[in-house]
Amino acid sequence: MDYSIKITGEAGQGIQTIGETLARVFGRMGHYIFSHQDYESRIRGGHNFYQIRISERPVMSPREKVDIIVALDKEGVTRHRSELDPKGMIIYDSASIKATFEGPSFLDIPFAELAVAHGGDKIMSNVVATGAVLGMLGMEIGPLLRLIKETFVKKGEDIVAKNEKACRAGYDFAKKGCLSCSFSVTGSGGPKMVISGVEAIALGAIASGVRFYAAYPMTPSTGIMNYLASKEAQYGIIVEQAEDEIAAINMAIGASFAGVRSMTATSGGGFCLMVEGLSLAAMTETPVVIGLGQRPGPATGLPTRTEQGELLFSIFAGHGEFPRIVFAPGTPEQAFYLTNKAFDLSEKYQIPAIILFDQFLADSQYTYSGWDGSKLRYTDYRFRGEGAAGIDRYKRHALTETGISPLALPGNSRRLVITDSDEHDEEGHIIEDAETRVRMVEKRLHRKTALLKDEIEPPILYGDHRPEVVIAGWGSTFGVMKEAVDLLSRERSIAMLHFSELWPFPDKVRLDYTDILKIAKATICIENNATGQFARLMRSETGYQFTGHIHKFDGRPFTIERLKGEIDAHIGKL
Amino acid sequence: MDYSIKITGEAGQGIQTIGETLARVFGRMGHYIFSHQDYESRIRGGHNFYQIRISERPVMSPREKVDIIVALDKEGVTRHRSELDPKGMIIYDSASIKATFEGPSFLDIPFAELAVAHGGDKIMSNVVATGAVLGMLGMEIGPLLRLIKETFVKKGEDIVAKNEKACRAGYDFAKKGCLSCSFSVTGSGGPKMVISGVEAIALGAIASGVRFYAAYPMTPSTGIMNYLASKEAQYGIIVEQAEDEIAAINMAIGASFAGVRSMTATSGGGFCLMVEGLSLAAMTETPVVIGLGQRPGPATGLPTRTEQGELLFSIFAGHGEFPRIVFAPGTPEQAFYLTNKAFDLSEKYQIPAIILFDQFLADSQYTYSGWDGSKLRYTDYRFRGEGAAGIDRYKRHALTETGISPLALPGNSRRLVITDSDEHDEEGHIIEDAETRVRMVEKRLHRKTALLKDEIEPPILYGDHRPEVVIAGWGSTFGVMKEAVDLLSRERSIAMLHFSELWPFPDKVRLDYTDILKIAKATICIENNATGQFARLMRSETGYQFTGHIHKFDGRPFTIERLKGEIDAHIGKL
Amino acid sequence: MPTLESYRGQTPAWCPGCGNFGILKAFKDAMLGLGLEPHMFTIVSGIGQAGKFPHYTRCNTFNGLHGRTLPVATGIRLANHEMPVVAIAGDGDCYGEGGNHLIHAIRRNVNVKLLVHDNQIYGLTKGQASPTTGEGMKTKNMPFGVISEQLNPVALAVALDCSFVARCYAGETSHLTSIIIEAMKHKGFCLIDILQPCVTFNKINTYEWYSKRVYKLEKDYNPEDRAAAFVRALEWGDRLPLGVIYRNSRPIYEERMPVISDMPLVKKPQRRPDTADLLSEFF
Amino acid sequence: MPTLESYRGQTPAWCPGCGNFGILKAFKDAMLGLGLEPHMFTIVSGIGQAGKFPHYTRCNTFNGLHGRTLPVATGIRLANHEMPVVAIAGDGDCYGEGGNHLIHAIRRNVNVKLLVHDNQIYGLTKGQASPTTGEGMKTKNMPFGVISEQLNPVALAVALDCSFVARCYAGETSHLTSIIIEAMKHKGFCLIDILQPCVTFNKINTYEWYSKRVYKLEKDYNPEDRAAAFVRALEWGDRLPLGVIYRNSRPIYEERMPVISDMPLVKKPQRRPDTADLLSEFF
Ligand SMILES: Cc1ncc(C[n+]2csc(CCOP(=O)(O)OP(=O)(O)O)c2C)c(N)n1
Ligand SMILES: Cc1ncc(C[n+]2csc(CCOP(=O)(O)OP(=O)(O)O)c2C)c(N)n1
Ligand code: SF4
Ligand code: SF4
Ligand SMILES: [Mg+2]
Ligand SMILES: [Mg+2]
Repeated sequence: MDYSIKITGEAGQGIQTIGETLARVFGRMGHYIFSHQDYESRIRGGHNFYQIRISERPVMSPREKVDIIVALDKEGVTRHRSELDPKGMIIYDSASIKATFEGPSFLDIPFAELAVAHGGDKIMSNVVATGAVLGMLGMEIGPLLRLIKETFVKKGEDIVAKNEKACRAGYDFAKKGCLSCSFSVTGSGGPKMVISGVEAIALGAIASGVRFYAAYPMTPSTGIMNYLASKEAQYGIIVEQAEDEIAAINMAIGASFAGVRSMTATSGGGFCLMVEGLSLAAMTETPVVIGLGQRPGPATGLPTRTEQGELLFSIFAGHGEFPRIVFAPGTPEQAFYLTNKAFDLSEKYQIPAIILFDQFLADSQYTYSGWDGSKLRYTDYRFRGEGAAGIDRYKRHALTETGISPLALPGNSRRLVITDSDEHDEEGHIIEDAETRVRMVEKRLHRKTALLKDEIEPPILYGDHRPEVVIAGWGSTFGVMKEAVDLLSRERSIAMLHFSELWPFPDKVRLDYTDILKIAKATICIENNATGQFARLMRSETGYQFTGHIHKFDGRPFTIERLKGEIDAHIGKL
Repeated sequence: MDYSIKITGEAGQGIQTIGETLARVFGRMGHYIFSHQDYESRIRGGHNFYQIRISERPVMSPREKVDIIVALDKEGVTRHRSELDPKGMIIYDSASIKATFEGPSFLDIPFAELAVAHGGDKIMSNVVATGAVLGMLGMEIGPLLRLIKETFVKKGEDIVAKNEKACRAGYDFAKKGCLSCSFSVTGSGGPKMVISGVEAIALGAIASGVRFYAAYPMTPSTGIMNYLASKEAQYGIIVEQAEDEIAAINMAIGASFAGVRSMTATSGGGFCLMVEGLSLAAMTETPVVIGLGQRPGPATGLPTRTEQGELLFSIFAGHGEFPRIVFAPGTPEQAFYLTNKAFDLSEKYQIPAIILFDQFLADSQYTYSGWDGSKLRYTDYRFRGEGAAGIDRYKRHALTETGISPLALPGNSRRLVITDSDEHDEEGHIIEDAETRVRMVEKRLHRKTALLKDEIEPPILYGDHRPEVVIAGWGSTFGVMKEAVDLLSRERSIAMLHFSELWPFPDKVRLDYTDILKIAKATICIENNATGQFARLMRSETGYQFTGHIHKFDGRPFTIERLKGEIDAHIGKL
Repeated sequence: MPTLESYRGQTPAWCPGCGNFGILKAFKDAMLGLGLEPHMFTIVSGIGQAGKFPHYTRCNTFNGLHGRTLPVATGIRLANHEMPVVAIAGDGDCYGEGGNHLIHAIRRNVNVKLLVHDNQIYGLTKGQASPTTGEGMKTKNMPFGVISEQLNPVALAVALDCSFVARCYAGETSHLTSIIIEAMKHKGFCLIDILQPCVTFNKINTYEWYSKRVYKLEKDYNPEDRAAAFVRALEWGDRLPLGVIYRNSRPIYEERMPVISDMPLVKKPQRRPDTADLLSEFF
Repeated sequence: MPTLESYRGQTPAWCPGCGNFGILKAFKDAMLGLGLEPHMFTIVSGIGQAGKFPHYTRCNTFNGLHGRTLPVATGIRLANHEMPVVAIAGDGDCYGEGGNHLIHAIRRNVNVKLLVHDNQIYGLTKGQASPTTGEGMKTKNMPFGVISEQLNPVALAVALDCSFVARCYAGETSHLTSIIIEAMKHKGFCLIDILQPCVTFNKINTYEWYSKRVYKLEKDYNPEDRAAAFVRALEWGDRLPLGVIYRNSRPIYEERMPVISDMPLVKKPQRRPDTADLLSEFF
């Protein structure tokens, strides 16, 4: 069982609410889901959709073929009917969208009318539609009713009752009305959590003890700020909206200097404004974590859509030379654990760490049975209070074997904590001489980098372990590449190499991935960009050149059909 | 003949004036000179020097061994006496620096006293010192006197006369006093122009018809603004000091959109603030030229010193993917012609162009017999006035074979010129659809890049054409690498590969440089940075890996002695 | 003569009822009133709902980055000071991200007309607080409500001796039209802060809220008295004055820059100048 | 008790006679007057001659980027609001590059003390005009002289309702000391604009120029009257008022942020919080 349900409509019609409600209910009923969103940069009107996939197997990619379309606007039908599976159904309210469509695959459900009749208010139309979907799928309505109760209980019994009735009305109407429906939702395990990329990053930050978050709103990073703000009081975190991104990163650096874990996040345009601060964090050896949510550029580009266009920018951004961490999680689960690892390494090595994600990962929801908190890292590397030795001789930038100097905080001991964006001596005072400069570069850059390399995990090898065909990629394409391997491995010896820890670039000690690549007949680098940035990085770091490339730069994510098709086209030649 | 003269003193003592006067006089007398500067980030005090090399052969690199030291402060002696050639001399004024030194290599010249006695004012001490240097070198004083006249004529006959007398006094004193002097300045051709890197860039901009320059002061780029400002009226250029670098690049983009050639320049920290604008220029297809003067980072680093730390940053800076030009001139001559080429290509392809230089090139002076204006490119690619066809159907971002759309300007015809930082259609209006996005990326990025590649000149191959040893580098190391080849080619088959047109990376059609590298026994990549950025770029663009690397990251340029020594160490192994 | 038809642009992607529609209408009327044709001037806008403005009319357009309208507008004017340049920004755009440019554009006094669509909210990014959002307003990312003091852009501009400072209201289109015309005719940098209801995200400063409070400055109000203007600028609460709060006649940058006293840069010959004499200076 | 010795830092790299020496002395006297020891507070500075200040005394120091002192200082205070934080900037630093942060730091009213070494010039970069440079002054990159109107930071701060705004003069060190002490004791964001002669690059606003003009506010001057303060702030010419021009008692950000009502962030447990309940919310 593997159904895709597309909820379509204008911005402001509430397709997201319908979608997220369904996702949540499916998750609770123990199904695996994957959802992704497609929306324009406007608040009302236009045409958006929310697509949700449900299956008894883990699913993590968008599919082109859809089984159910919930059309809240006319375009929902005209634009998407071609995607409908022969056995699929389109439900719509002819009265609301002022159009009727003939044919067995159409079911006209009077969402508004039913809402008024049973709930007493047109605004419950979406609840009707939600119920209808469950009805068509022949699933039990109980869990949905429970969720409705939870959602509206604050608003009082009456509202709950009305929504329940509206929901039932849609459910019953669809169940009865949908004669030609052949859907059967099978197999289900224990309840699943449903979580998106931005939620996972925010959660990872909280789980890492973030105490200060400053940012300027920017899609697709704003969700991180919203989630953290919702937990501000409960977890003792200050979330500050800065006047601009320059302020955001400098505030985060200030808070970190003062002794707490801090973070900021933005998208490419805002990151541009942060790169001077990135370099400042490196020079002052102040830990800071930066979320960079990619969207199609250059400039404003397609602000609500997706691309993997800033891999090399994030690795080489900032003036001067300094170590940094760049992680690009492939799923919410990776986002959660890698955010935690970024906080840990950033503080351990006193360097900036970048979480590179994109709109696709940010807004997509995945299901999990749960995450293991005990796998999280936490060490407070800071040097607090009078306790520790060397109070009087304390030097913020002391030269050490490892290049890591004790990180004390100002104002909580007699130590003076001094740092400078100018090149400085061990104490942190400005210098001009060549000798000190050289020692500081060796400490800050060479020694730390040497140690940092060992912290980096190799790429994930999934599929055949001596593959004829390798598809390689990074970040948010994890899910679609993995499913492609599952599909293709029936006929072929194929594997995926997925990189999520990108800088420092993983060495080959734990996994000689170039060896695997060299043995393979075809190696295809898959990127959601136009220039093949990862392929370039692979060449510069290992000298290895992929045999083929698949690029997508239309602002939309890969679908499994499209990716499989393109891979076939490549390996067909073999 | 190859003498080095080091003028040392505190900031504010006028060592630069002495140095530049000597450089100018030597140039006029037909000698080749090379000068470089070493100064601290302060206005008074500290310890700086200005070093000038004079020879009958072209010289373009700093030497460690010096022949004459003019010590205006005590440190000039204590810090630098070890650099003195056995036959060298140190001149100083014991009264002024309150110290006397014994030994044949010291000549105590009462600069101040002579200034008062002959010029009537202590402030002529430097003129005395300047004269003294010429005296020691046994050169004729005429040209210096003429220069003094030109310099002070505005101030009246009397001042001129006094300065001349002071100058003569120093000249005569040194000539008589310097018994042990064995200097003889030989060979000289026609008069030479003496010019620095920043002057050459500014000159290149004027010669390319720059009409608008906006910048925020930042070492080592400020010299460009100062030079342009001094010609503002004469050449009809507006030079505007912006409130910050973000404003600077956005103003330059605005002026370019309005129809004039425009430029900005800064250093790494300011460039960080410009990268969002860089991406804007690319998206709106607005030509703009950006000077990036590197200095040691990260952050403020060593603000008055030199490094080659921003090669990869300049190539990958900015969010999203777009074509750009990155040129890194090796000498003022290259700076002049490459700035001109940058203006031409930037406008022809409607893309941003970056001139990557550094403090060493910016402040160093070289001599030339003259430059050929006729070799300069100039085509006005803009589409002006009612004249041209298609007024009504004009589309700013029209899709064309070449990817280049007609560049019209607003307000000088009935055409509407519309552009947008959002992804847009041919007219320039915001779009959301995938098809238009793809067509625009192909136009803006793929098609233009394909053509642009053919405009790029291959690296310069200097020395043996089937070399056993190749030293490779980019930017300001040109001179020192070239001299190293001259020195080493006596014993060895050696050549230099120097890259000044770095992005798009030169292809191998016109010169198969990787072929040369592969045949060589030893290939050494020489960079004034700590991480080997060019070596990384070479790997990513060609897969070629150098056999050895020489890095310097102390904020100082390579000296010929040091570079030769390190190369010897590498090839000694052969 | 231009007609409304000459100014018909793309269909706005704004929410039904958005205050921006009133501003759009007032702007078109002003252009018609001035007899300007779309190709005669340029609009520079930023990113936000306000930033989309030029696409919804017809004109030369540079829709640039969020917060950077003024530097671009300045560059355009300095290159071609014979072409009127209008900058259109949101309150977040111009007072948040771009605050520094506002300060210095006012000081520079380049003859640019700045219209700020001040809806006291970040619209396009879904309702975060802007610098002009009232204290205490709760948003998704500010569960405790806005802490920073509300910015008063008019008082700020008066303090910076801005050449022309007005406050208007999107609900009073004909008044807005007349002020835009006045600004276009004024010689100097003009800031028009336009109170603009955001029907979707700003549930406090609604049409009703504004309509109850706004009033037009008395006929005898003297906008040249800076101290009085400052006091009036501070009036924000039960009553909101509309009109030209402050005005002066400082000479504009373009008139003080000798380089363009003869002609605009864009009219100067665009060819390779002879630089032989410059080279000779290095000998 | 701290002594002058406790505050002896590195040897200043400033020019002999620089106004910064007076500010340095006044600052040290103020710290002594307050009985503060070097480890008890933090100075955040930018890049410029003023930015070198903290190296020339002894204190916790974050010498950051040009123009970015205030965001860093804000971050430090929000993480640890029990530690006094002083921000030291140049006029270019704070009114030029960093102008936007000044506007919003004033609105936020975080309890940071900002000292601006206002020499009306860019010192460290060799004499370009700053926002406070007088109109007409010629510099190497402005052969026609400054065109932009001189910024009046005090008037700007009054317009933004800054909690505490003073103007001082580096030549009046004891007055400066007393104002610094007053500012340190004041609860709220404080701006002290300090007129500072740059003997090398500013040949107009010299010691003599300032000394002829400065005067202290009358005893009965009332800094709480905003309108009057604005008028006084505008006084710039033959007479330059020194002292606290404007003051109010707006509550500070730190007191309005519930998250730190119990203790500063830095005192909260720095350990991995239990997130099990958060995860459960996703089921
Ligand atoms: C550098 C940068 N930061 C953030 C954004 C995201 N962004 C787009 S519009 C906007 C704010 C919109 O508010 P406002 O300027 O008031 O315009 P409105 O939508 O209210 O008209 C933001 C933060 C951006 N595009 N660029
Ligand atoms: C982003 C950036 N731009 C420019 C500079 C160069 N810079 C250093 S100090 C300075 C201005 C100094 O003037 P001011 O802030 O008034 O300080 P002062 O030296 O006069 O005390 C500038 C432009 C820089 N360091 N960083
Ligand atoms: S969100 Fe607000 S400002 Fe934006 S279009 Fe809708 S109503 Fe207008
Ligand atoms: S340049 Fe001016 S500000 Fe800088 S140290 Fe010298 S006198 Fe002081
Ligand atoms: Mg707004
Ligand atoms: Mg200054």
